[in-house]
Amino acid sequence: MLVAILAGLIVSLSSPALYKMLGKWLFVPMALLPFTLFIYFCAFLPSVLQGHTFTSEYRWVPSLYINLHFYLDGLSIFFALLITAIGTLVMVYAGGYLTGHPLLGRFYLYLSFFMMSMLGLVLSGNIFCMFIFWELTSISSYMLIGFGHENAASRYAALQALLVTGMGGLALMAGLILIGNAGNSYSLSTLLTRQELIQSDALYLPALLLILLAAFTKSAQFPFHFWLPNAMAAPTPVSAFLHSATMVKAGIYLLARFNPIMGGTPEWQLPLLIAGSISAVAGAWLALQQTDLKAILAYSTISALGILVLMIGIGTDKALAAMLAFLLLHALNKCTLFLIAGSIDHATGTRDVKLLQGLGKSMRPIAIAASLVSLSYAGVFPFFGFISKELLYEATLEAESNAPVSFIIVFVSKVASVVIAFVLGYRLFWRTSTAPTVVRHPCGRKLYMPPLVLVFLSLLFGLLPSQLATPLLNSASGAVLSRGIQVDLHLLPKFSMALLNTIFTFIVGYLAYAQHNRLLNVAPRLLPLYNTGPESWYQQAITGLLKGSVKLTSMIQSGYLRSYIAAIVLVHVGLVILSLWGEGPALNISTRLDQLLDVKVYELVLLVLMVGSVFFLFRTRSRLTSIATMGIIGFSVALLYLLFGAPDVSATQFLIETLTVVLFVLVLHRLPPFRFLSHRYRRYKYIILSALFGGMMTYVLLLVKQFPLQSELKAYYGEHGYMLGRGRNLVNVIIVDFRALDTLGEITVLAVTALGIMALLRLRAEKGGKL
Amino acid sequence: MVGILFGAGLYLILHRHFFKLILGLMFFSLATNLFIFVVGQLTRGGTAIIEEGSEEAVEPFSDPVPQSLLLTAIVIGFGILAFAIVLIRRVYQVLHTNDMDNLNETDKIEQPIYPHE
Amino acid sequence: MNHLLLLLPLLMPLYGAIFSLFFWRNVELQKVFALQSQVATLVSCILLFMAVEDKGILTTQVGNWPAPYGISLVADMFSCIILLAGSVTGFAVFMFSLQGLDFPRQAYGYYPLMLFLQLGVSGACLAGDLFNMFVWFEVLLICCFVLITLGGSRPQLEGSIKYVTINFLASSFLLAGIGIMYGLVGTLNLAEMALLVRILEGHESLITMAGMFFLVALGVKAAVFPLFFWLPASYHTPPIAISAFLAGLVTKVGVYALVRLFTLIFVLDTELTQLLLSVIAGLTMFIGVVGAAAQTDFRKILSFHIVSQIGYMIMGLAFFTPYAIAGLIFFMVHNILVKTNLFLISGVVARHYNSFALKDLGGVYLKQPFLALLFAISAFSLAGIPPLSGFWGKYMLAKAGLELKAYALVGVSLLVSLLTLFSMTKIWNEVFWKKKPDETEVALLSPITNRMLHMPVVMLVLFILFISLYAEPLVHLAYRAAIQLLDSDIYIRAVLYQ
Amino acid sequence: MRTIILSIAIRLLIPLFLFFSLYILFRGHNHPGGGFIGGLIGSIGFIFHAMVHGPQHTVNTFFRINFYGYQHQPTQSRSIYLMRMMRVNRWRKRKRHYLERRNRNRGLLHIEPIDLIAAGLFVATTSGMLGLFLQEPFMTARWVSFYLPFLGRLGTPLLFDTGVYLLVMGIVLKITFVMAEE
Repeated sequence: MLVAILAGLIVSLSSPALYKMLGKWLFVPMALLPFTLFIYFCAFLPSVLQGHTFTSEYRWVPSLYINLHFYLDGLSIFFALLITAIGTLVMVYAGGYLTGHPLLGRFYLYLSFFMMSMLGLVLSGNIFCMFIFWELTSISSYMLIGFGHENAASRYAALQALLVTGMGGLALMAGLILIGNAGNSYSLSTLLTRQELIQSDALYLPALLLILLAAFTKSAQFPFHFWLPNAMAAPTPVSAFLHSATMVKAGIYLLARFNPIMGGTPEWQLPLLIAGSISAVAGAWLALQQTDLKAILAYSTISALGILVLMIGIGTDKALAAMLAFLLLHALNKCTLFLIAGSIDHATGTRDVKLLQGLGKSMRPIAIAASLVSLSYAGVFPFFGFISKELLYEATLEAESNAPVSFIIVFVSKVASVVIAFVLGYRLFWRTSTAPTVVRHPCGRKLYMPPLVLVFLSLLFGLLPSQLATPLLNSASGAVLSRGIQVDLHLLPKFSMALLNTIFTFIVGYLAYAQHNRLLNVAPRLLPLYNTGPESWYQQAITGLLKGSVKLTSMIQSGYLRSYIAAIVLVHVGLVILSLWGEGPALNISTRLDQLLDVKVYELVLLVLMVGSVFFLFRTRSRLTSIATMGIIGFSVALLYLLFGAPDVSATQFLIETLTVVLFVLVLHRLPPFRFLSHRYRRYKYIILSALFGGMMTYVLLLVKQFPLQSELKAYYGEHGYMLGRGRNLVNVIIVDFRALDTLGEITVLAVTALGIMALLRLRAEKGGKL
Repeated sequence: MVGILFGAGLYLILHRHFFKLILGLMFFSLATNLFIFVVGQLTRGGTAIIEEGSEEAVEPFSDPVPQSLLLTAIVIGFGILAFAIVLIRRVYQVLHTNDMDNLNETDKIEQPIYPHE
Repeated sequence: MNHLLLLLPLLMPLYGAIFSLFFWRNVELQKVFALQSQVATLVSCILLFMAVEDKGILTTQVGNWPAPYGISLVADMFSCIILLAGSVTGFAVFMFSLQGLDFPRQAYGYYPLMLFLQLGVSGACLAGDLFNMFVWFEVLLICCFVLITLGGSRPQLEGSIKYVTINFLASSFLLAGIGIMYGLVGTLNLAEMALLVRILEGHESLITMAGMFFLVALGVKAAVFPLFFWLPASYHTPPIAISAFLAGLVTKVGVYALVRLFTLIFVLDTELTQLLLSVIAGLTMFIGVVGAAAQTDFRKILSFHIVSQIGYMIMGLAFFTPYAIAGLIFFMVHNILVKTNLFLISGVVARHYNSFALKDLGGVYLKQPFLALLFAISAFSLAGIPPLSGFWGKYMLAKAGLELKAYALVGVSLLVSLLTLFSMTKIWNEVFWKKKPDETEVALLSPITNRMLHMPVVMLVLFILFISLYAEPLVHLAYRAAIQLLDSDIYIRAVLYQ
Repeated sequence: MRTIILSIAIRLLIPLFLFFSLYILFRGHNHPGGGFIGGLIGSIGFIFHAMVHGPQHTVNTFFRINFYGYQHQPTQSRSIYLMRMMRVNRWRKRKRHYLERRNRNRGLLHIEPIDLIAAGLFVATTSGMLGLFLQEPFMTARWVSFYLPFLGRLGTPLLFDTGVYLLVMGIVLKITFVMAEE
């Protein structure tokens, strides 16, 4: 399985190169890729249907327990077949849709990469392997949605999708880590056996919420649904793929996958029920108000996803079977519908329902496909849509709680799909019109064959449910529930409540269709209402982030050096105080005072001289005086060193001080005169801060001095300096021998300084500075 | 004394004028050096030099370790200060200002880009 | 052999720099020397790494003086990994600068300065002595000063004043901290100090206080939250060949020193330091990424992101478990490579389009798809998109944090990662996808120049891909390094009782 | 400032400063002093010279050994070559100002302060290499076994200190020259 996926990735990465070789025939290898995979998975089918699972594990990062672990069971193969089958058709379609586009190679790269990561996602047996593929789908969908990259709307939509799903991805990561910690394994098959362990964990609820957040963002559930309609900025084949078998279904897959691990508790079911219901109704309601074909379909996808989530939330055997059946149906039909919408757009140049009419004659194959798929979509006998709808109704009516509510929700959603079916299957094509929309060019075979194939499939599934759909669904729902169940699908209706409902749905649907035009007219007036919806929250969040960040940054990064320094020093003082607070050893003041009395006269004179100079320096306005004063202070320090037994240091200090003063004088006459620039009150603030800092340093110094220093270094050097170091001047011996490496560093600093000064003074870049 | 030097240095650095900035930096380096020196034991008189004829240093002799650290630190400090002095001079030459507050061009934020349509 | 192995990473750049200085006027010759010593440094780092992997911690006593009296050079897994990453970036930046830097700057000591800088990095990573570490830090710092001002353009000078002043203060703090430590324990050798600190009773709070000096000083150098101001003010000002190297490496050396000291010496009062580090980490991450969100200049965005990623590293230190430290190490290596690479890419883009401002750029996606690919890999790696390298580090840190129940911090880190993604896509949208606003002419570069500019980027991307797709070796090494770091007895034994 | 007395005084002072600084350098191991202080003192003389005559002249006078004119051809006889060199040198003296401007950066061998820096660093580093060659740690001290009357005992640490001396002289000169040229 690894080989299959890797091969797929390699083929997808090579597509730009293949494009150069094959030109417009690029679609052949790219369609062959999913088709081959489809066959490959079909080979597994018989044994999977008998309840076997296949695993293959490859070591990747065993230290982190993240391995390439693939796991094929009923659910995975169900998704894998769906992805590859639809993938094949979409690839063919894309070849027709984007003929001659200069970036076709890159398009196929992203599309097939997207497909492979989706495939990897459903095949992963290691939850982190799954997570990695999950994120890859986000990234590749970002590239796909932003494919029309010179258009600002595309970029906006791509970014939005990436951010929303990326947020979900991070939540997923945290959630998976929590689950992994709770279940003490990252392997899906192990986790499936540890349901109790995970559910009894203290962090079960946060983990669950994080997983749900991930699934909801990916599956476009309320309130994260808004990215999905915007994502139709992508080329239509992408939308078809994204809405039918991939991306949005990833969230559903996640929920289904984790249902046996996390599910069965009210914490799990309640959020699903709520989010699913709201999305189903809101999606249906919004779908009816759109005039853009793709927008209609996008919102109806949200509605369908809502139903799927709702079904998982209900969680009974029947509901899950209905969920899978509906998922299959939705994948087949929504893909068809998108492809048809794309063909219409391609041929006429518009997607506006109000403008399009009378296309039945000019686009005959498309029209046939559209009508048939609409019948299935609306749930007409004998299409698969009929069976799926019956199942949904049955499941809601048999729900353990809130049956009427969920029934109504499914009903609303279904009514909406009937209306959409009327619009797409009838209104655009067959309603008599005086001025049929002009078709610029007929649709090629690549554009109408894939929808027809899909329609045929849904008819096939409808006609032979017990041969085709039943085993597939049974093995898949077995995986979702972690125990085998038997659901039989029948084409022929039992005359039950469900059938009545179907008829009732049609009647209401037709009535709604009759009123549809009126609704479309009203819709623009409702726009302000929608502008306060979740999407505006997102926009506000982004704008707020940008504005807030600008404000915060210009506050923190004000550009004033002194506030930077003040902040740093304050932090420093604060931290030192914090570390000494409470338990710090107290300063023994009396001994200090004793020591203070011990000061010799000349030392005192020196000190007074220094302190005096410092204050003189503050007062003086002359630059030369201040340099001279500075020199005095430096020399006094040097004298101090001398007095306390450090002749070398003293000499160095003398020379350095001289040199600094010389340097200063050399520079001085280039500097402007001396002025006081700061405000008075600010100066006081600084004085306080400086005093605080000075006091802190003094305190620290005295505190450290309080503890007798037992330096073994001193003793060692004193003892061995001459014998081993062959020198009497210990300081010098240390510098050139014991610690010569320091000196090496020191002279390096000096060398670099010289280079720097030379470069500073000699090298003049052009104004503004180039590279 | 160290405290006063530190405080004074900081006070000067916080000024807006270049010149005072440099003076402040000088103070700061002086203060740090003195700090190091004082942290090691202060010993009056006895230098860290072994007397002619003897093979070991006789107490009291001052701790040579801080002294040698100090030497290194002084020199490094000088290097950096020298560079800073020249830098200030160049800055004045190029930017024609001696006011620190005029130097916040590089921290400025340009008009942000909003990703809306 | 130890003696030689440990010194080679120091001597190679040093000799390279010396010879470059001898031939001051001959830039071509300097290039040759620089190339030789870059390669030699790389090779010697690899040799050292192999030796350390084989035999554990290696030490040498410079001057043949026994441990606490002379200066020890110590190489453990952690320092080797950082050195290796550093020398790889050094090599890449060198390759880039051959074509990516203007001639006057090359003539005024760029090559020796780069080599001195690498010397500083190697020294700081290998020093087993507190004061020696300080000295190498100063070498590093003065090189940064000079490199940042090299060329003396207006923004460079402006930024450098802040850089110089703040870092000078930080060095003073560091020096004062060293003085305090010497005053308290009477030694400078790190291993000896660790030993003495442990047996020093009743002075815990004093040691912690000394730790605060180091926290502030190294925090400034590593650019953590309330101390980072110099970085965004200056890092974007010099030419890319310079800022890429600084961005990639220099702050990480600060982090390196923080990790070294806070795993080895200041581990007494872990509660307080952990709390402090956690707060600092969270704020650093957040402020950094928010700052990046505000910027509209390619380099400034990247500069602010350095800050935010330093926060990640400090977070690893705050968690203080083997897993977290391993994550930190992985993250550091990843960040050194990726950050350098992103800066280099911005340089390539600017070389073609003559601007760093997002509003002036656009259309690179169409014109240079290969460059777009390189950027995409690096940027998504920085944002932590799996399976690229950033993910592994982020994952390890998040896992360690969740195991420690540090939910708030992990939450912040995940939010920050989302915002990082936001910034990276901002660059992608504006520079690569957007149509170029004005049809000004694009600088035509000769194919050779173009190839020379791309080569180091490709090289780094290959490294990034390697540690992404084949993360196991590095994860494993990082884990071993973390174990070594947390068990300071190993270090002490290796240094003091060879 | 260019008075004859001053310039002559400086000419005399320079060797004095140099000798004194060398003395400081070599006594450093046993008495206060050493490479750093020595280097600083040694550079003072040159700084004075530069203050009087200008840095370029100082460099030309003390640090540059110029061979202008012809290279020694293999077939050429030695005496003719030397004569030609002398002629060139006389000519050079006459046209000194012109040449100085033209040949500022030429000449076959010249030592600029920057070379002093490089040399200092080189000497200091290489003094440590001996240890490495002998399979001992870097910078292991090696001493010769005899005393020299003036210099004391020779050893690698002394060599190291000499490196420091050279480097310090180099950087002080470099900085002041560059500053003064401004």
